[in-house]
Amino acid sequence: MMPELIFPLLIPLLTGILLFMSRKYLRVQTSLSLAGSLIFLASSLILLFTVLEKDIITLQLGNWPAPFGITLVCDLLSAIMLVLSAIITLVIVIYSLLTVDDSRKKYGYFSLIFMLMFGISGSFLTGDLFNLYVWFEVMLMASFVLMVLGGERAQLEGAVKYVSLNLIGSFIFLSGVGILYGKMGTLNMADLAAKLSLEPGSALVSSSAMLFLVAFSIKAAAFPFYFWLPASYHTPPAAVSALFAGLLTKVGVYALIRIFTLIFIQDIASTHQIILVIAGLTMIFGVLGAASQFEVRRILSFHIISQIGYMLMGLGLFTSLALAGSIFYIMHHIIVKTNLFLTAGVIQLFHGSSDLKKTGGLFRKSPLLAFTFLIPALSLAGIPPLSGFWAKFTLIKAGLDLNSMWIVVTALLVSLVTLYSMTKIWSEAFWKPHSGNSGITSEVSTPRWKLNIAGFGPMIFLLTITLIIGLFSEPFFQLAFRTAEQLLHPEYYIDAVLRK
Amino acid sequence: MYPLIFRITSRYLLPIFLLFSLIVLYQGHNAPGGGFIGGLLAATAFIMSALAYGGKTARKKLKFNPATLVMLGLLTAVFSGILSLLKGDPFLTGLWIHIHLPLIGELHLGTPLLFDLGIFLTVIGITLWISFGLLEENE
Amino acid sequence: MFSIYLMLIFFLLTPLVSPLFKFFKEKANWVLAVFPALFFISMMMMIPTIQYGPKIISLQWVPSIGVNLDFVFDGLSILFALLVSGIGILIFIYAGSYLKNHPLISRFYVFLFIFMASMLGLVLSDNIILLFIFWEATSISSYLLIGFDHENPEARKAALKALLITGLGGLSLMAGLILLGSITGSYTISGMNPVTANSPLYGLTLFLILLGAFTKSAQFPFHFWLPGAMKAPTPVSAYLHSATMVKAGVFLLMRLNPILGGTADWHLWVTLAGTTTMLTGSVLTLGQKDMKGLLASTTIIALGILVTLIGLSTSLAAKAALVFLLVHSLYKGSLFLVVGIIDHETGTRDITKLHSLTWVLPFSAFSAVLAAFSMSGFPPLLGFISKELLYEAKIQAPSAGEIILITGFLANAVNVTVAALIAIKPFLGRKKKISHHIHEVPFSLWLAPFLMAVAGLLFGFFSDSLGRLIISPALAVIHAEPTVVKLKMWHGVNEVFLLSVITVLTGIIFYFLYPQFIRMAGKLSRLRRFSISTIYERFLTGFQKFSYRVTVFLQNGRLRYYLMSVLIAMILLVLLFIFPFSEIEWKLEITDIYFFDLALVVLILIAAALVLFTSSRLTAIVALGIIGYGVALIYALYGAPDLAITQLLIETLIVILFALVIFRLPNFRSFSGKLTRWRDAFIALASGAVVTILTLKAGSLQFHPNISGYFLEKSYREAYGKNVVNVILVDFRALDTLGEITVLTVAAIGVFALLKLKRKQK
Amino acid sequence: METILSLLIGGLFAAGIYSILRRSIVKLVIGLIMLSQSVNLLILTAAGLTRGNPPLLPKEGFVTGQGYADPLPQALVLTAIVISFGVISFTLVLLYRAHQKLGTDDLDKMGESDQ
Repeated sequence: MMPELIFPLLIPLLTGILLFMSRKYLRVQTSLSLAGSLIFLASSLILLFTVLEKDIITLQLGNWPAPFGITLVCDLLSAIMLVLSAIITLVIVIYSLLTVDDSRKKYGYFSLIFMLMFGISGSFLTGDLFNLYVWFEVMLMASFVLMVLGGERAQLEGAVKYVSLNLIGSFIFLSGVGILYGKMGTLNMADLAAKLSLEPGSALVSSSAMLFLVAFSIKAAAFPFYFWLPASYHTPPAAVSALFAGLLTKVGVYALIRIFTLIFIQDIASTHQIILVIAGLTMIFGVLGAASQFEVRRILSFHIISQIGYMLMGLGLFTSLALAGSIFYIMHHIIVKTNLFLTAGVIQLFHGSSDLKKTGGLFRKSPLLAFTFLIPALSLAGIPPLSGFWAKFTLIKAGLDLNSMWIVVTALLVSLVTLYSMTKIWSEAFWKPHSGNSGITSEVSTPRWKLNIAGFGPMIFLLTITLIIGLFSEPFFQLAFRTAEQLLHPEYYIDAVLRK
Repeated sequence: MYPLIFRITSRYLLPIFLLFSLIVLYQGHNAPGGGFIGGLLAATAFIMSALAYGGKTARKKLKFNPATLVMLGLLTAVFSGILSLLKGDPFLTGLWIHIHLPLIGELHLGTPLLFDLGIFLTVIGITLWISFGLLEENE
Repeated sequence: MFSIYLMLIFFLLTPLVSPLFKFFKEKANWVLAVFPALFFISMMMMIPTIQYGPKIISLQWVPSIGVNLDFVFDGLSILFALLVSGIGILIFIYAGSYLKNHPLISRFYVFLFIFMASMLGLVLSDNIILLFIFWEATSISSYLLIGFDHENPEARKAALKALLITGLGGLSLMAGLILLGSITGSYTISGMNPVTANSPLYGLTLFLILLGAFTKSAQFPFHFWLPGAMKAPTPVSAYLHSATMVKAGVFLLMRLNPILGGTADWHLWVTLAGTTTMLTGSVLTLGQKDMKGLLASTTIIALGILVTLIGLSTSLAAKAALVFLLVHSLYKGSLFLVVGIIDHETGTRDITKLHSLTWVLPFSAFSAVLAAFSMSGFPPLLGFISKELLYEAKIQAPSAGEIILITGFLANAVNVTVAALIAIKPFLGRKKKISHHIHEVPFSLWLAPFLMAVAGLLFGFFSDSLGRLIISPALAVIHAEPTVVKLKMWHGVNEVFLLSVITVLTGIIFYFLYPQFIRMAGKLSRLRRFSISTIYERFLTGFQKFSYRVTVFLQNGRLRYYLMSVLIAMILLVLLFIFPFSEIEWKLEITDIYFFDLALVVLILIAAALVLFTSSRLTAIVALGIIGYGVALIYALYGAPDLAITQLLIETLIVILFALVIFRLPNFRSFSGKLTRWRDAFIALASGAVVTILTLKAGSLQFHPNISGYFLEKSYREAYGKNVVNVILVDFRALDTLGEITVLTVAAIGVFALLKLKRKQK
Repeated sequence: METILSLLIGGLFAAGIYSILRRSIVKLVIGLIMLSQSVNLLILTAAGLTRGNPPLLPKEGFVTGQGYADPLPQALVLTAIVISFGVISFTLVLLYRAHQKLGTDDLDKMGESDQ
């Protein structure tokens, strides 16, 4: 029993409520959201260290015992995801000071960020399937509102697709929960796993497993369920795009990893093979989309999809090395992708647009921006010794070890195309001379200090993390391997939850 | 525009509805009802009267901001859960006081009821917030 | 040890480059050159120690996946490290002067610094993954260097080309090295046993690694990125082409020769690639007018020669390769830098326009001539020894000797021609013709080519010690059996010598025929669209178009297709697992049907149909209400009064809200044709069927009794409530409820913001 | 009765899907409403139905697990109903605003943000 397991949930919720009540006072908002995100980060770091020390920890809410009450469970995967979310929250809160206008803030922008985090941490911590649905809804609803906040044309248009497809996903998820409860009579994930592992005919639940696969693949933006993402992610303010890009799809990936390592492991030969196929197709179609685009945030949006493919590849291969690769990939990707979207936001600030046709000359204009773009971009493409390389390397090795040549070839070629489209942004926005007669169109109306602190500050912070993951990757690998080990032994999880 | 009969009914029905909804809220732990149903009932009553008077008038009559009600409700619900933390129990553990009343019998008061009150307030607030917004949009 | 730290420090030093520039201004290049110089000296000092065998240094880095900082100092790595750092010193000095006053010069040095350090790391790595890391780092830093003149679209294109080709090879190499590691059970080269051709993955591993090496070393058909790389500033071209980037592939082949080499496959593919490349290089060279272009295509020839020699797998060939490598680095570097000087002073690199430069550029002329002699293989330069060795190795080739010899002959003859074109043509001529604007360049510019050319001469004189101290240990690495290398200037008049003489004569004949070659090349220029470079460009634009088409097709902006793809995928995935029916005992009882319930179900279905097919909004609302109330009744019938009441109230609210909105929206219109409707109906029915079957399956397969007994038991005793549903909501599963009211709250915020927040649009 | 209700669930689901596949934004909301009804019924049905006997304990607080309708799916459905109320109200207003801003109710014409 760890009563403090509740803090990563309570802190965002309370901060969110307080922020909404003080929404008219911008100063209060700023300090409150900074404080909230720092405390959130602290609480999730404490969790991570506790889990590192004590292994999986649980909390029975309302003091009702395990399969009956709702369990909060924190294993390494949850703790890692939580820490990453908290880092991103902090970064986004700071970056929002630069890129989000006051009218949005007065309508509860900051409050919504924390409501979103409430849903996200809930999703990472819960050990109950229906509860997971509720957290997904909290997260989705908050993201819906953040998506439309401001009510611009493109935002509404993107949101229509985002909302509709995600709602279909929720319905499918809910049906899956209902059907699984009908078969197994329980909702607790550990209990489900324990009961299924004893059941000889348990492969018969694979049909409902597919409902979960579809539902979570929609959230994770895997093929052929990703269409909402490129339609919407580039429409809200840069800070919101960055937040979504870094975190939201990863919650879907988390859910997939969770249930396909814990619950649905009866029929790995077919279910995980399907995941692998989906992974390959996701990589390919995502990267093709990226190659076809000519706008920074759209290119980056499509890359989210193709990289979701890599994360699923590890799950599909389902070995210790492969899962460790996926986890490493997630850690690296959340940091790097957020950073790239932040860069895109600054490009937009400089040029009034992030359309590559209208940009240029940034290599000379802002060497710092060039640097903060180049490192994450190369990392994303898997160039050594940056963080993305290690992730890619591990996955490729895992694939080669299993002799899954087609997925290895796909992953390698896709990474080449990723490199290609990163150089497209580099070449067009940074190297190419700016075509406008005045050089840089808008000499940024925001004051310089604001740009440095709220814009470059978070970018350099994330960049440092990327470099640390890349250059000192050993502890991260150990973490990833330990996490993978936990995931491959669901009995640890089951024991931790159901022990009397 | 607004039929007189509608207006009169809503004027006299509103207090009755509200009282009824409170009863439903309280009874909910032992009979069908509870925070959701109670809240929805109360909100429906307000909406009826809003339909009669129009959104702005109804909002004025309400004397408080639905948004505040929502946040108040949420805070109540969270607060009811946090109480148990102080005692060292997990979040949302029910704390109960048992009062023996001579006429009514055993009375159980506990944080889950407070939680239900939070739901009640939130549901009223949200429903009104949304429908007043849409009503005003129509005016 | 010191040198390893030094190399790692290079990486750490890169951020210091710009402050150095601010501090030392125009002298910064001299200061920076100290770093490679230090490295060079430390390598020189290691020469005596490695005579007794390799020295290995290991630092832990990422032990969990076996990637550590393992470095090896042996003949091969020292030879390459000396080349890289030695030529690096000269390039550092030269570039500062060449790019004087360039606004981005400090960034140039940053990239160059990273490039040099990566190159050093590459040649010193003992761990193959570490080697790969440096390998990729050279690709990226050379991308930044080639595209340094970034406002020129050609430079950007060339940089991308180099990056994509070497990147493709890099990926293949990565897979190959991982496989090699798996086969041998180790990532450290010194810990590997030779892989025999019988190993099941040998062929694949070899293929992947060779692909990597060939792309980097510009072997046919990947040679075409190399001439493009000429868009880089000249010092970069000189560095990339003489000692470094392109030699990385050759280095890798040499390094892995003891492990992968010696097999028939190795012999076949490596020699084949090498000879084809020699031939391609020779053909590409003849007819060029651009001096840099000439040098670039002779680099292709040189690489072909080197790869062929490695493919021969004999000790003699390896020796020839090592000597030629050294010779080539020196003369190619020198010539490139001279061309840079000429370009810098005259503004052109067209050999047909240049003449008489000896009068103004005496030092350059001297260097050029000396280097050219080495290139054509005249005694007493090292080039002569090298060429003798080349022929000797080729004559003794184990198989296909004739082809190799003839191609080699042609390649050498072309080399002679180019040497003459570069070193003689621009410098001959009378003084009067020369423009007044051209002056001899400063010391810092002519020093580098001069020293390199002189080195070629000195090595010729001291060929004996060179062979003993440097070539011999290096050869020991490539070929396990120890051999003492003796380099001699004069072997007497034998067939090799005669071949050399004929080569020079042929080269001179080519030189005089060169105007004809230029004319022919002009005529043949139409053939360019069949060149591999064009194919590459077509492929690239084709890929662009393809990706665009695919994306436009998939991401078509129409929500219904997105929904459809989700649904169809769901249907198919579920269908995969819904069978076999036989294993399930289906509970399809129809005995317990109540008439009232059945009527209710039918009513709901009729209402649903009405919703779908009515054109009146009012009817739709009413029918929607009927569905909602009908469902509420079902809840009431099946023991769920709370649900029934909630559903009733919510349905009422939804109808009210719906009514508030719907009349402000346009009336129903039918957008779709008959066929579309049938298709949609099919998808709808199929998904409905899937849901029905899944529900029935869940009802038929109750593996476990549900956990609800607990709630019924504890609800009153421990939670003091008789309405179990409510107790679950506020106590057993209160967290769900907390989340739920949060969803409601956020939804309300959303509605509020959507309705009220109307920002001024820009 | 599960069999008949399963058919109803499938029917409502199909109706919902057909409705969201039309191009009109109004039909989209209608479809979502029907889908949510279908899924709510599904949860109840898949868990097994009990006619009558709501999970209300008798006065004395008797505690037998037999014969009562399963309370847990009911609680889940209640949560789901309320959540979908919130979600659908939001969607309704979103579509209304989208129609206002974009001047069309044809979903096929809302494709600018994709390309």
